[in-house]
Amino acid sequence: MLDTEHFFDNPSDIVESDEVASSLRTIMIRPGVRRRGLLFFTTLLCSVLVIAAGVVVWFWGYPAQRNNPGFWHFSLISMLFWLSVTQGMVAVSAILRLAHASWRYMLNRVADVASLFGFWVFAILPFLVVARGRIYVLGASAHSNNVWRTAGSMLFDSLAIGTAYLAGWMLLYLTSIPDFGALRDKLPADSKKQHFYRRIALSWQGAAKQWRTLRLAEGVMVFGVIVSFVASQTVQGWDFQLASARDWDSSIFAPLYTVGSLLGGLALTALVATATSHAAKLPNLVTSLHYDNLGRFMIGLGLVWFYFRWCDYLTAWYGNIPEEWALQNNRVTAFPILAAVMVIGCFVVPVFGNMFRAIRTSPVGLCTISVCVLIGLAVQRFLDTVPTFAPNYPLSALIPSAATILVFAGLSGMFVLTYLVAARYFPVVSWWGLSKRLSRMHESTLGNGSVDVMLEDPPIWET
Amino acid sequence: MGDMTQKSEDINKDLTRGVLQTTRSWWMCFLFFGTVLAWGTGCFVWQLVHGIDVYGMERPNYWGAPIINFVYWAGVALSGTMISAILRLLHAGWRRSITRMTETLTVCALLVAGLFPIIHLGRNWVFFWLVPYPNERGLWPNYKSPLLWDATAISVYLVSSVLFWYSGLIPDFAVLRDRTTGWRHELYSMLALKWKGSDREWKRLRGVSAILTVMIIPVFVSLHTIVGWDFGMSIVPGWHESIFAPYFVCGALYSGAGAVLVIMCLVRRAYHLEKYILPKHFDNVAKIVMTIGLLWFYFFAGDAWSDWFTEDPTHINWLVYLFGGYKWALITLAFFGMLVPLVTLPFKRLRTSPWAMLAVGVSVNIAMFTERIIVVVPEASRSWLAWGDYTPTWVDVSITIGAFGLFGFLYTLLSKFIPLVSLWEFKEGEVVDAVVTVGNAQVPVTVREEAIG
Amino acid sequence: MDNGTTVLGLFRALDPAAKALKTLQEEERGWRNLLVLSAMPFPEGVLEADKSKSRLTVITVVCALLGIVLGIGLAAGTALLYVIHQGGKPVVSGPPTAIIAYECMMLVALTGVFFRALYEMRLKGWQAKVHDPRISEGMIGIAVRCSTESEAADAEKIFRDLAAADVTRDSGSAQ
Amino acid sequence: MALKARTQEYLKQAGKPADQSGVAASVRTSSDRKWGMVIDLDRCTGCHACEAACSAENNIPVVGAEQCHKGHAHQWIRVERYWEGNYPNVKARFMPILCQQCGNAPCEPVCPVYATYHNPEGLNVMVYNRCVGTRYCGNNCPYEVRMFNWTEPAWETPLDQQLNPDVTVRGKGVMEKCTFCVQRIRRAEEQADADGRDLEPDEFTTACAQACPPKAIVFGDVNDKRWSVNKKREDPRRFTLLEELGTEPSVVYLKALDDEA
Repeated sequence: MLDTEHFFDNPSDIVESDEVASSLRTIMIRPGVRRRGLLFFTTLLCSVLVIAAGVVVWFWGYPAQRNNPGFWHFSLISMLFWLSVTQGMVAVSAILRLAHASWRYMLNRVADVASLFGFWVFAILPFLVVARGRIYVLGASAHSNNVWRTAGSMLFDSLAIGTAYLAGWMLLYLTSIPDFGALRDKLPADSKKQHFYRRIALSWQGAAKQWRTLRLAEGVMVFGVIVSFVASQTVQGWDFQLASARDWDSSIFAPLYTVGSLLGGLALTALVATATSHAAKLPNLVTSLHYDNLGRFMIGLGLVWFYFRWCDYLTAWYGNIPEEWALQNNRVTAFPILAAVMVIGCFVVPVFGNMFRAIRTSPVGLCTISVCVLIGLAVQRFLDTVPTFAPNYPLSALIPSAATILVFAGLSGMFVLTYLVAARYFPVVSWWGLSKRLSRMHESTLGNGSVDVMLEDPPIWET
Repeated sequence: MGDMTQKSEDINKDLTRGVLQTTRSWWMCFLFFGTVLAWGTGCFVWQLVHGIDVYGMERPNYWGAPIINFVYWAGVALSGTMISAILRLLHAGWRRSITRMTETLTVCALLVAGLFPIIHLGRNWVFFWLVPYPNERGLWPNYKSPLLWDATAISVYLVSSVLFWYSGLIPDFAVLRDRTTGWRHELYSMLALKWKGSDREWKRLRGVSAILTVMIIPVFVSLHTIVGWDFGMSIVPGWHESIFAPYFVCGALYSGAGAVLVIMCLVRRAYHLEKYILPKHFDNVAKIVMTIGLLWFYFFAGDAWSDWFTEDPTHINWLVYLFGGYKWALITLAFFGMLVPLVTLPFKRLRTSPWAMLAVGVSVNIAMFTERIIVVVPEASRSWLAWGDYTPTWVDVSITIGAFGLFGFLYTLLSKFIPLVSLWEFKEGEVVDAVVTVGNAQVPVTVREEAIG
Repeated sequence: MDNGTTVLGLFRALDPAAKALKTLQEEERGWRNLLVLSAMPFPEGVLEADKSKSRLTVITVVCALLGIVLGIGLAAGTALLYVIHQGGKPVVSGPPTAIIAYECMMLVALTGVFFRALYEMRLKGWQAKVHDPRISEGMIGIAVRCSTESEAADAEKIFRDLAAADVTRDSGSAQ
Repeated sequence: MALKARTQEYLKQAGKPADQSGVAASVRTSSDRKWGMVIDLDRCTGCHACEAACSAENNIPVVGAEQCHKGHAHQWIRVERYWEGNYPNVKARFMPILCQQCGNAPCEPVCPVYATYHNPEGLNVMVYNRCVGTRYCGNNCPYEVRMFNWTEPAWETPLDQQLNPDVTVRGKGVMEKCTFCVQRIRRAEEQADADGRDLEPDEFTTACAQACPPKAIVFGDVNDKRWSVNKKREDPRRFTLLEELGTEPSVVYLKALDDEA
């Protein structure tokens, strides 16, 4: 019935095919820093933003805003937002690996590079976490335990977030060793770059034993990434839940934040994948198949996010206990526009927008949906902290000022910079992943129709 | 490629053997479950006559064995749709041979679960007041109450799972219609709705099963969220948690997956389906059990941990009671629900042996039954101003056993009328899968199913 | 009533059946609506003879909206029919009505789609009368409705030289 | 169909202004009265007279020792006893707890058959023959004042003469609770209507208030300032039970004063 002969019969010309080779070529010939062009302009803009944010925080924020909790609260919220979204991207690519999604190879590398944002987090978060007790001093006085219980959660916080990023780095390095090996072989003999890649390629010759250990390592690391991601998001959720209001510990916050960051990660992966395919001028890097599947995944996550949010609201509404209902009411009626933006951004747009195939499969459609999702998630961060303190905080302290928006822009600049720098060292698409996919699936005719036949690859950790 | 008709010839023969020949052991099994069911109904009639106090309930905790059984059986009822709906959405090819038996598991478990809201009432004979029928007094049921959400969710899920099950059965009834004579022929030709197997019919069947797959997943998730909201909506300190809805869904999936393992092993042994249910199926279902087990533990720990860490005075009472009076329930839960699966499931040799998986399935279900006890009883017995206790009486126990009897009775009865492995899905699997020799390895090949809907 | 003859060719393997179907479709003889009978579904486009449009998704959306209206009527309507005030909750309260509307939406949509599919599945006219028990045993049947004798003979010849296991002819008039 | 007509009339008047003098008391839809109660814990000596009076007045079944051991006792008002301090100077605190007729009652929205609802006079009314016995209201009541008829109540021959004709005798499988002696409220209102006058302050009281030796329990119409209950409600010692749950109970307790305070 199925003509199943020609698998793997021409590995050499798969490797030479344009997509695969082009991703390596951009690294090898690495153009000098050209003065004009889109890439150069974005690098310039982002570095200016980052420096400006740094200057504002250190030379104006630290001395002048010492006792204005609103400023520090905002920078902490935007840092936590970027932290959760980057970890979400790494977790999304790990989940796709675990589920053997046939369309994952293009997106894996793009999503894994997000774990490099961890360097910025390690640099900035300790200062904000230490200052947390002081930021929410007003919050603490009203409720006996403030948002971030200085004793317990801070230890869990740094531990969990750290391991999540470490796992991301290891997975990224492991899966790019074959790429470094390929680059080492393709680069001219003893140029400086070639020495660099020979050192980090750790004597990789592509031997069968090496491939098998790489597979096993990748399998173990995928579990590591997912578990540490869930732990890190749970601890952030518990920060809000364990002490947000004296009697109301809505235990839904841990899964709510895990799904929220997955949703954000998915949205950002779509955005970054489109951007890289335009920047690297590889039009068929991200095909409509990828957008279709990304859209479906986003529908699922949007539904689960709304489901958790609805559980939280309904339990408070039905219980009618004043303390809990005041918190929910504060969130929905005190900030009606923000609550509407959050629900529309995180639920209505991704779920109902992605239901139409036309929107889902067009890059423009999916990117607009992703931007709405990210806005919704940022607003959700704000809505979960501000109402808890709205009664005893001057509302003016919680409205974003010009300085805090600059800090947020600085953080986004950091995120873009991570990608621009990483693109010079990691090939945009994992060279070996792509060739693996192309050799395992091909068209074949069955009866009058044509179907594509693919090898069923065994579970990821089975060598 | 070999003669297709010869292969489907003996597929038909194997899979309809269970339907056409009734062996002595089937009768023994049927009568055993019948007696257990009779004992259970007898106890229900005794409770009807004597009143609710035959159970062990008392003032602070008003809910006991009937609600625990209701939540447990509604949980088991989730397994069938999970296996056939979610795995079809994920294009897992190996689901084909076990979809039918798990969907029958869903329908039978749901019929059992539907009975318990009636058994649990104080005045069981007026249960129909929960139904919104227009009556002379102009009274309607109160749709603000979570119990009414329950009644709606159960009936919606019952209707949709029966439709989902029946739409998969029509082609098999057509095959049975062509292979039987006499009253069976009349029955099956009536059930098969004049199915011819034309490609238009196949296309419509695929269309409707695609839509049903996509729509039945929110239905079964909403069934168990509403069962969770029965407790989540009250203001009893232990129950008033916003995590109860997803926690109940995970608990249901966990005990459902365990029940799937049990049914797969028993049906494989009873109808000699060794060629159809391969160790590979046990391996994959065991992996699902492990993942959902970890997810369930995440929710269970999250719920209990958050109460303990905030040391909220009202929430701490039920935890102290759980670790004190109900220590044994917690220990059985920890041993059967966490230790046994986590020790046996990581090993491939154990995962592929059917009898080991039967043991794991049974232990998971024991654990999830105790978990329902832990969720229902300790919180209510440590309410605000009055504390109480709950010791099950013989009527509680016999109602629970009666429920298992009813489930077994229904399942053996249904397995006499429908083939427990869906014929057309298995044949479709034969068409689509193949094995190819690549280098010197035999690698399975499959056609990538086009996306659903 | 058209009194053509139905020629049914039974094949053991998939490829000759596909070839026969392709040749029949390409010959622009007077054959009206071919029919492919099989005991198992084939992937998209493998043995495709039916071109009718399916309106299942439209019906799902329509039934879903009907269900929402039914749900709102059930939850909010019955509360307004006999107003009884209960502690802390308005007579018609939002979240319960939303839950009941969601449940009824699912109920009406699912049942609507199921019965619509049964309705769309029915075969009319001569197609409903073509039946051979051997199809359930795994053979693939291709039936064609010919109005004249020469078409029937040609169809038989096509089936014969593609090594059809059996070619039957049924000249009953379609009711 | 008489019931149908009365319900239509009941519905028609939903919007009418408060003056209901012409309409029979039981059909009145909106009323300016709101029944409340004050219990002075300083006076209460824990003598359980209120429990005896309540059982006599409201046909509460005596279930016997074996059922009480199983926790199926019937007490619409129970005197809780708390101990404070340890042995040498220990002090007993008594607190009669009954249905607080909450303004925002958690037990009402959860009943699936509308067997309990909030009537315009601020009472939490229990409709016995509509109750199906799901017992969700019992679970959801934080004060645990709802009693369930686990078995068919039985009165031996001499005792059944003592049943109060104004109160229905509940069957098996029905939830019951304190109703602020609604039968006495209705009788007093009908008497006042018959005489063509309004209710005088302190004209009648509940069985427990009537039987309490030290007059610790005072019952009356909170909206009408002339009733003595309002004077007691302004007492600085006032507190309500489980206030943080937001159930707005209409029973106000007055704290007991210690001797040395």
